[in-house]
Amino acid sequence: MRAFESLQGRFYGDEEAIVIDTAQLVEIRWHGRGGQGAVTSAELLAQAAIYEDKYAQAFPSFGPERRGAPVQAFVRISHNQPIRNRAGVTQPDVVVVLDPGLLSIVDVTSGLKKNGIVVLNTTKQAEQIRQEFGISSALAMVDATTIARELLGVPITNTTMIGAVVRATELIKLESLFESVRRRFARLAERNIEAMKRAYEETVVEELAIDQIGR
Amino acid sequence: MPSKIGMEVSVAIGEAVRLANADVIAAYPITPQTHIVEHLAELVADGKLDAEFMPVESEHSAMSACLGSAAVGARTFTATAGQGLELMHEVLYIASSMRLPIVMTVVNRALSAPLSVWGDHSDAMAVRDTGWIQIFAENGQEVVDNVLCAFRIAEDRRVLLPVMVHLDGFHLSHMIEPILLPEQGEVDQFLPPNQYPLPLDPNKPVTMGDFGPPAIYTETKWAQEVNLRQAKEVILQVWNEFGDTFGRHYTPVECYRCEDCRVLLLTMGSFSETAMSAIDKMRSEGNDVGLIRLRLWRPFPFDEIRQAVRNAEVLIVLDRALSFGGPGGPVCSEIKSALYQSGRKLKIVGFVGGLGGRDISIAGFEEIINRGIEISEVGSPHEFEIFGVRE
Amino acid sequence: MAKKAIDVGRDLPPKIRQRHAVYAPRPVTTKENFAQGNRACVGCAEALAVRLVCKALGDNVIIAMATGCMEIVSSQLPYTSWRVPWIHTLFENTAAVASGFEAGLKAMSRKGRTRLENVKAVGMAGDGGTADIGLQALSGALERGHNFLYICFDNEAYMNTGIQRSSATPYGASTTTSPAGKVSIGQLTWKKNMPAIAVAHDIPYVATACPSYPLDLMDKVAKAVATDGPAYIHILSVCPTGWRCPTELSVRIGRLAVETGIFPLYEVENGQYKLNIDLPKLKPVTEYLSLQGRFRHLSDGVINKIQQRVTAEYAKLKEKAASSLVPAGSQKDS
Amino acid sequence: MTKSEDELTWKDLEIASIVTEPGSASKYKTGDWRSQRPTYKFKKCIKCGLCWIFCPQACIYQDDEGYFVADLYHCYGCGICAKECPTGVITMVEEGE
Repeated sequence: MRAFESLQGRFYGDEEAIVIDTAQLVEIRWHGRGGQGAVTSAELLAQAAIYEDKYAQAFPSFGPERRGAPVQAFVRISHNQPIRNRAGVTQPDVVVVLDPGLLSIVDVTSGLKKNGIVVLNTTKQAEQIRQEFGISSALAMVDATTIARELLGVPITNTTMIGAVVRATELIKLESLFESVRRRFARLAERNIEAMKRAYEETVVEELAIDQIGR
Repeated sequence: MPSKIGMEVSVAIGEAVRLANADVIAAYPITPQTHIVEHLAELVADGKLDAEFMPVESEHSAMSACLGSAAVGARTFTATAGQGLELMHEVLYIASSMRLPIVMTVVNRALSAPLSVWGDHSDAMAVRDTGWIQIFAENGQEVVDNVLCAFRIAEDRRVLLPVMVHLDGFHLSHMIEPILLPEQGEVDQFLPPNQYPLPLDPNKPVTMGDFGPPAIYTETKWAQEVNLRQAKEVILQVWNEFGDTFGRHYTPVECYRCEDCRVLLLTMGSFSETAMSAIDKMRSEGNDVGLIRLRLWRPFPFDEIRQAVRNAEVLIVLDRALSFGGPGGPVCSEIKSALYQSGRKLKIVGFVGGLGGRDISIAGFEEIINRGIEISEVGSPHEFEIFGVRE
Repeated sequence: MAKKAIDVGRDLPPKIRQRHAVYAPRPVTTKENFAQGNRACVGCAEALAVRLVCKALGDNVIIAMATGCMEIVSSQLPYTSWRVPWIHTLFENTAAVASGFEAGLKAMSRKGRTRLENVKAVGMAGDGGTADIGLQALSGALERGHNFLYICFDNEAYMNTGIQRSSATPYGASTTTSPAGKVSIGQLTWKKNMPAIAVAHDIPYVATACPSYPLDLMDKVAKAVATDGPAYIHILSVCPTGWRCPTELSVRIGRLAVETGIFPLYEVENGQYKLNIDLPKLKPVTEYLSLQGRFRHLSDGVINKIQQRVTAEYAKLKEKAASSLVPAGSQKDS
Repeated sequence: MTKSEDELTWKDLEIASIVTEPGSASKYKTGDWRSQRPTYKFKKCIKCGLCWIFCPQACIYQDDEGYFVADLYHCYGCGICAKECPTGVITMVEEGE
């Protein structure tokens, strides 16, 4: 079961229920720390969407960026219309958290649409996340740090987490990312692609029961 | 056939300069312009662009080095933003008065203090009268296309003036979006090599930058003014030719859903796109509103503006700069002055907003339009309204 | 104007060139690339310096000149004094403009877009345009290593605007912004050592010169033109108007500046100092100061202070020249 | 350019008022500024050319006999040549005398 059905741009809570209408625009916010590559993730995802002839934007949280400090990056993807909005993303459909440590210091669900989804790099179970951080939206979870350590040798999860986002949303085909990844990472591209693929496979999507969704 | 690829607009500008085969790039880094010059430095370092990259010690020297480079006939590019543009200020006049065809992208940024690295049009407005041709771009593709057009316009023998292509800091410069880069062969066809007619050349010595006593200064300035006004013809020609070649057409003023509209909003730069979405929404709700996007800022397109508003009753102008103690935003004030002579009984309402990187959302534009309509009906004690300020 | 065309001095064999005494002139080109009809003040030694510099530069140059006396007097519309390509843009950016020529020509030459070869980019400015407002641009261009020559024509104040002090104005000189008064001796600071600042950029060639020693001056310019990389020449240019001295003494006062040790003539090639005119005994500074109205008010005490400083500075310079001689001498000859 | 600065119209100007005639300033008569002029006793002249090399106006030329003489169209009478002449050939006299 996919969180988003890419071709028609529909979000399914289960087989029947349409939760988000993505025909127009999907907005994604990435949370990371300066130096963890959140902006690169956003860029790669947008490039992949553009590669599929979709319309997309990616941009950093504007301003000076300092290593270690919490940062954000944004992506807008539109399936069939040019994106005519340059204002910041304040009500995302999807939130991605690269660094588990951010959950306790940043309100990652701020502005998240009621039927949105949070994609987390975590080793915890959904129930635990909900209890500990009060996140009530749909969740997609993957232990990206372990995957990155094993496949890339470093706990940098930005590319790995793209696999999770694609798994959770199916906004694009995973293969569409590969060209941009190869262009950017050259020698290290294949390992990054492996990490994305593994994250795609291992991501667990926890839907909300239909009665939990405020319509 | 080239296809659109997702790239950062700053990187795309670097690629456009590579396609234009610039000879000299002299620049000083400043946020949010840095990615442009970093990418150019990289292109030069990788041998992908055969140019001299001059990492000068200030914007003043960047523009000064550009003067020297352009005066020997080299194709010359630079980029700056905000304070950098202000530091260049006096040099900008020299570039235009001495008819040196330099191309510069200005990544629009607010002016200090307080220090702000974020975007607005304060820097651009402060250099309004420097005699440069000035184009405001709305999206990444427009920047790329207009950098290419800028070289062609600047170096045209009938023009020989420097050109600024303005793009909003961060909102445009740092955006990754779909860009179509033209192919080298097409660009070479469109943009012939620079042939400056009277370069500094030991085989034919000329004296540039003379001393002009009162008996002759007025003549030099009028010659410059006539030249800049006449440049508009060439700008239109170049845009037409660009459209014919590459399929993307540009005009000094663009109307978006403004046919016979009673109420028009006028914007400049990348926020116009957000404004378009607001117009779409308001139209779908039955409102009689449209949008005018001003692309060519200098030479000012008087006729096109008059034509665009000919049927409107209310014109709302959004400025992203403040003329302290003055009549409001500089754009609004110019529009008022352009329309005063036309005798049209048009109510013009000025807003200043989006300062120092403050977003204006789709809802924000709706609010501006609605408030503008209200002011046009009931009036306002103020010369202009500031949008979004916390009271 | 002269009927006989004479060979350029720099083509002479080195043995003949070794003598720099003024009273042994040798063939010098009669071509005047800085034409007659310049509007400089009567007796201006800066105009003389520009004239001599142009003789040594030859034709294959492009000059950028800062705002200042020489710019104003040479380029009043619709005329020009220049017979070489010349550009003036602003006051403080001359070095940057000159570096722009160099970069432009380099790129165009590499790309086959120009037939020009070995054109020397030259920047010229006064002491204000060099030591004060233009110092940043100069430092940047020197540091970037452009193949260009920068010449400072130092008349020790802002003469173009009416004799205001600059950082190159000497201690004790009265100017309109450092006037001598009941409680002031005039300029209260010592002259900024611009050649030392140039040397600190580790550039291949730095020299001082004075038009009172025309052959020495022209030799240095020729050497600087032949230098691959940044070269800096600092030329003391007597200003009868600002220094308040008779016009006919311009050349003599320049010579006295050298003979008193106030303005020694030296070169620094790749860091090695060489005194070009090393006088066994310096003349007292009073011989120089007493001819100029700008120093007229100075007390014996102040003059003494100046004398001590000049003697000490000259000794330091001699030391540098002496220590340069030992290791570098053999290298240079080979 | 043949017109003077008072006669030039804006259309007469070259682009950016570039001056294309090298050394055209030599038309400007600095001789009008002169209050004293050089006179010569050539008997003492050794034709060393020092007066020529030290002239800030470059207005000295060699006559048919090889003597160095100031061209009074440009000579503005600074007196440097007289001061620097090693053999005392040149004497400055007030104009009008």
